[in-house]
Amino acid sequence: MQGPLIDTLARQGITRRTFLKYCATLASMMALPPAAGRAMAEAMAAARRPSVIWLPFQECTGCTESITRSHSPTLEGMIFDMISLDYQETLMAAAGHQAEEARHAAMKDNAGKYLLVVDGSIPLGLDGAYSCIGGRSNVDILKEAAEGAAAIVAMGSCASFGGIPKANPNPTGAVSVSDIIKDKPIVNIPGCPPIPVVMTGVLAHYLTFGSLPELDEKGRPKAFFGETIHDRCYRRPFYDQGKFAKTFDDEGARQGWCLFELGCKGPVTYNACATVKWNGGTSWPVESGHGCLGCSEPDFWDAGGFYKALSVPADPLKIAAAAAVAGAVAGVAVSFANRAKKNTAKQTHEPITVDDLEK
Amino acid sequence: MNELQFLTWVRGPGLDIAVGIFLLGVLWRLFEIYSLGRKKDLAAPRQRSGASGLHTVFRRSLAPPGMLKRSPVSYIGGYIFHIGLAIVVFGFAPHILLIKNLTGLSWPGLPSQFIDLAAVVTMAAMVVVLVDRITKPAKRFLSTFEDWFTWAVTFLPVLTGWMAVQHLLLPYTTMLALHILSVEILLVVLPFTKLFHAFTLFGSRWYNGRVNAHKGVPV
Amino acid sequence: MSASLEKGIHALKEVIDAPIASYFESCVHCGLCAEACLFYTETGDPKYTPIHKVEPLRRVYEQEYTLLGRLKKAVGLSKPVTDAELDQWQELVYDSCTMCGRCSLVCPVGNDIVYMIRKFREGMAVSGHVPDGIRSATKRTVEIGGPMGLKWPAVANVLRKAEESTGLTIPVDKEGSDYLVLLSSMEIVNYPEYIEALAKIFHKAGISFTLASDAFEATNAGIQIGNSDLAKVIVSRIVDAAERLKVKYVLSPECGHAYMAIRWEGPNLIGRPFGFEVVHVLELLDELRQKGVLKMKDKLKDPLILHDPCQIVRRGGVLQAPEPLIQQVAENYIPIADKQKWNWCCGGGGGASAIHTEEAEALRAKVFRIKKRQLEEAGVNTMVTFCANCRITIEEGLDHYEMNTKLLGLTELLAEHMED
Amino acid sequence: MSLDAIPIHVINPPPGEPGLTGNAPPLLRELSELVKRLLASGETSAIDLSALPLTPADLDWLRERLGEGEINVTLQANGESTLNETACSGIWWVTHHNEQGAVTSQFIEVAFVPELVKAHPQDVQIGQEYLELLISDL
Repeated sequence: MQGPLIDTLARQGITRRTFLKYCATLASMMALPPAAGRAMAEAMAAARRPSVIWLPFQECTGCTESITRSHSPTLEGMIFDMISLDYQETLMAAAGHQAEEARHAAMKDNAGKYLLVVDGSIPLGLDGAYSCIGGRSNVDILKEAAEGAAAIVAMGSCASFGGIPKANPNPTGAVSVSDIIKDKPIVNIPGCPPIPVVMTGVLAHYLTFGSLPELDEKGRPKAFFGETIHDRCYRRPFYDQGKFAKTFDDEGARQGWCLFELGCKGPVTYNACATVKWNGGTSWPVESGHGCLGCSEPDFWDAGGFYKALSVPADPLKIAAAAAVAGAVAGVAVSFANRAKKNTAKQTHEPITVDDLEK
Repeated sequence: MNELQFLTWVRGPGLDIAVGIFLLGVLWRLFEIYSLGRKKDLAAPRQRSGASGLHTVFRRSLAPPGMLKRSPVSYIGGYIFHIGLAIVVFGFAPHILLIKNLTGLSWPGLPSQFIDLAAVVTMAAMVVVLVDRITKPAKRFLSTFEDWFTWAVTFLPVLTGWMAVQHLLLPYTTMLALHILSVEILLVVLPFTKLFHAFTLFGSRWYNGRVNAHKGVPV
Repeated sequence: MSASLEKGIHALKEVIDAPIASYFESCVHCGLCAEACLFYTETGDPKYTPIHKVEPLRRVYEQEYTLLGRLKKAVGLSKPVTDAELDQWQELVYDSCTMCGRCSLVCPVGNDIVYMIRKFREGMAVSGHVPDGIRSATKRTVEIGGPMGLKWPAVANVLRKAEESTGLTIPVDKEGSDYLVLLSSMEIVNYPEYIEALAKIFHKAGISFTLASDAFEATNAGIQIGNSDLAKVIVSRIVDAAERLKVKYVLSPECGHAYMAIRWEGPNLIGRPFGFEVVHVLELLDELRQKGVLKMKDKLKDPLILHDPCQIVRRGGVLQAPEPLIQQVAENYIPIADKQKWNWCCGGGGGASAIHTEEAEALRAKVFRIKKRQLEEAGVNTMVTFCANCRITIEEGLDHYEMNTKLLGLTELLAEHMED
Repeated sequence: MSLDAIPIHVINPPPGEPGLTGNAPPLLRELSELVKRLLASGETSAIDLSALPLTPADLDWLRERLGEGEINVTLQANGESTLNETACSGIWWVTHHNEQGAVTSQFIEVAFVPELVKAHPQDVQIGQEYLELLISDL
C-alpha cells in the first residue's frame, strides 16, 4: 500500500500520460507555471502517501458528496489514491469503537505529519454538547486532532467560516476551525459545497512542494479565490451593457442577460465557479439561470436575501416613514416657534424716529 | 466584522438610518426655512408674474453673459461635475435598481464603460474645482471648514464607487461597502450643510424670479 | 431713545423671511457674486464679495430661526453678533455696496443678494452702524423735507426762474391734474434744466400737471439708510399730497432710488396699494414718443454711450424706454456690452454718494474705473444717463481721472432737441 | 416535443464579445525568445494560454499566425489531447480536452518533441518486460 503513487494508479488503469495531463491542467488551474505541472507529476508519482484524517463535525455531508461524486472519478478520485485516508466516517468501512481506534492509531503513528481535513462547523454552546462523536464533543476532538497535525484543511463554508449553522441566531454557538485553532497552518476551502478541484489542488500542492499554496487574507488559496464570480462571469458583458433579467422568466432571462437584479452575489463572491464550473465542467449556477448565492463568503446566509440585488437595501425604508413623520413634526414645531418669535418681534416693534439713529 | 457583514450592515441598518435621517432632515429643514413666509408685495406689478419664478429656475442654470469668461472654471467645472454626478447617480444600472426599489421608478441604464468615463471626468472636474477654490481669492476667502468637508463628502462616493468597479486598492466587497457608507454619510450631512442647496436652490431661484418679475425684470 | 445692538437684532428678527432663509441655505460659497460686483472687480479685495457683506445677517438668521443654530449658540459653537462686528461691517454694507443688484442677477443658486442687503440695513440702521453722511441726509429729509435741507421757498424760486426762461406756467398744488411731478433735491440744486425740460414737454403734449408745495421731494433717504419707519414717514408725504390733489399719476423724477422708493417700496411701506399710478419720467417720455408727440428738430451728432441707472433699469424695471429715447435724439448711440439690466453701477448708489469719508471717496474713485473703461472701450467722449445721483457720482469720477467726457441727462437732452 | 419548443436558450458567447485585445502579438516575441533558448541550451518551455487574458479572437489570431506544421499527435487519455506542430518547427500547440470534450487547458510548448509524447523510461521498461513476455511465448 505504501509504494509510489504511480504504481497504484497504473494498477487502476490510469496511464502516466493521463496523470501528466491531469497535473498540467491542475497546475494551470492553480495559476502555477507550466513547468510546475511536470514537477507535480513527478513529485506525486513518487510520493509516499501522507496520512489524512478527515473529521466531520456539524455538517450535512455535502462536502464529502462534492468530493466523492465528482464527475470524473478517475481524476478527482485519484486524490484518494494519493493519500492514506485513515479516518473518514462516511467512507470508512469501520464503525463505532473500531473507527475511533483507527483514528487514534493514525494520529499516533503519524504524529506531526498527518493532514487534518475538517468539514462542518464546531458548536461551542452548552460546552459543545450539540455535536458529539463517541461521547466527546467536536471541539475536544478537533483540539486533540489538531495537536499533531502538520496542517489543517477546512473543507466547506461551515469549517471555514461557520456556514449555515452559524447563521442567525446561531443556536448552537457554531464557529469555524480557525476560531478555535490558532497555532497551525489552516487552508480554508469555502463553498457550499466547495469545488472538488480546489481540494485536489491543495493536496497536490502539499504533496509536491511540501507546503500549502499561497493564501489570501481569509486563508483561501489565491489561485482559486483570487477573483470574483462577477469578474470571470460569461454574462459580464451584459452587466456592462446594462442588460438585466428582471424576472426568472422574462425575455432577458431567456436571452441569458445578467442576473444582478435578481440578487446575484457574484460581484462580492470570490470563487472559481465561473471558470472551473461544476459537474465536470458541464455548467454552474449562473449558467443554469440562477444568480450566485455567495455561498463561499462568510455569513452568506445573513447577507440580506438571495433575491435582493446587491445595490438594493436589505430592508428598504424600514424607518423611512417614521423618520419622515418625525421630520415633518420637528419642522412644523420649529415653524410654529419661529413664527411666534417673528410675530413677537413684530408686535414689540417700537417705531423708530430720527433720534434713534444716533448711538 | 468581516467585509460581507460590513456590506450587509451598510445596505441594511446603515442605509435605513441614513435614509431616515435624510428624510427627517429634509422635511424639517424645508419646514423651518419656508414657513418663515414673506410679505405680499403691495406695489402694483408691472406685469403679471406668471411663470417667471419657474423661468428663473431654468434660466439660472445657464451662465449669464460675460460670466463664463470671468470665471470659466466655476462654470465649466461646475457643469461637468454636476452633470457628471447626475449621469453616474441616475445612469448606472445598480443605482437605478436602488431607486426602483425605493420609489418604484425605473429607466434604462447607460453602458458601464460610459459611466466609468463619466466618473473619471467628474472626479477630475471636482479636483479642478477644488484647486480653483484654493487659488481664487474670493472663493478661498469665503471658504470655511464646511466647504472642504462637503467637497470631500461629495467626492468620496464617486471615488469609492469608481474604485469598487475598477477593483482598486481593496477587495470589491469592502470597497462597495465603503461606497455605500460614503453615500450614507452624504445623505446624513446633506440636509444640514450647504449641500442642502440641492433643495433650496429651486426656492431661491423662484423667489428671485418672482420678486423681480413683479418689477418687470427677467432675472 | 437711541440706537443699540438689541434694537438691531430685534429689527433683523422682524425682517428675516423665507426668501432670506432660502438664500442663505442655498449659498455654496462659489464666489461668483464677487465677479459681478464692481467693488470686487476693481479692487480684487475678497472682503467685497457680496454674500460676505451679509454674513452677520446670516448668523442672526441661523441663531434665531434654525434649530441647529440655536443649539450651536446654546453650546457656544456660534458666537452672537457683536457691536464691534457690525461696526466692521458698516463699510461693507454702506460704503462698498450701492445696492445695484448686479450680484442678484448672476448668483447661480438664485440668491437675491441685494434683497438681503436691504433687509440687513434695517438692523444696521437701528443698531447705530451707519455712515454719518447717510444719517444726516436721513435726518434732514425727515426733519426739513429733503436730503440737502432744501425748503419750499428755495424750490419756488427755482420754479419761478424756470417759468421765466420757458415762458410757461408751472402749476403748484393744483387739484385734479393728471400728474403730480416730483423732483429730487439734486435736480433742483444741480440740474434745474430738468424742470424746464419737463415743463416744455408737458406743455407740448398737453398734459396737465402740478407740483405739491408739501411734497416736492422724491428722494427717500429712509430706504438708503435702511429704516422702514422713517422711509414710511417720507413716502407718506407724497401719498398724502397725491391723494389730496386727486392726481391720476405721480411722476417720479429721473433719480434712481427715488423711483425705487415711491414706485416699489412705497405701497409696502404704507401697507396698502396706491390709488394712483407711479410713472417714471422716461416711461412717460417713451409713451409720448410712441404717440408721436415727442418730435426732434435735430439730433446730437456726438457718438455716445448710455449709462443705465441701476435702480431705474435693473431694479426698477424700466427696461425698454431708454434705448428708443436715446435713439430718438442721438445719431451715434453706441450700445455697450453691459447695458440695460447688465449695466455696471456708477459706484455712488444706495446712499454711497452721501458718504464723504476719505476712504469712501477713494473707494468710489477706484471703482469708477469700470465706467472709465466702458467709455474708453467705446471710444466716445459723451455719456448720457438719467439719474441725478449717477450724474453727480460720474462727474466726480470724471474729475478725478481728469477726463474731458461730456455727461448729459436724457430728459434735458430730449427737451433741448425737441421741436418747438 | 423538440428542443426548440423550450423557450429558454442560452446564447453563448454573448453579443458584444470582446475582439482582439492586443495581448497576442507580444506572445510572438516571447516565443521567439523561447525558441532561441531551446536552440542554445536545449531548454524546453511552455506558455499556459488559459493563464493569460486572451479572448477567443486573440487565440484564433495567434493560431492563424503560427500556422500548421507537419505533425499532429492525438492522445487519448481521459479525453482527447491534441499536440499539433505549428509552421514554426519547435513550437507546438497543445490542447487538452476532458471526457466531455471541453477544453480543460491549452498550452504552447517550445520543444523538439512535446514532453507528453515522449515515453517515460519506466514505461519503456514495462514495455520491454511485456516484449520479453511475448518473446518467451514464441
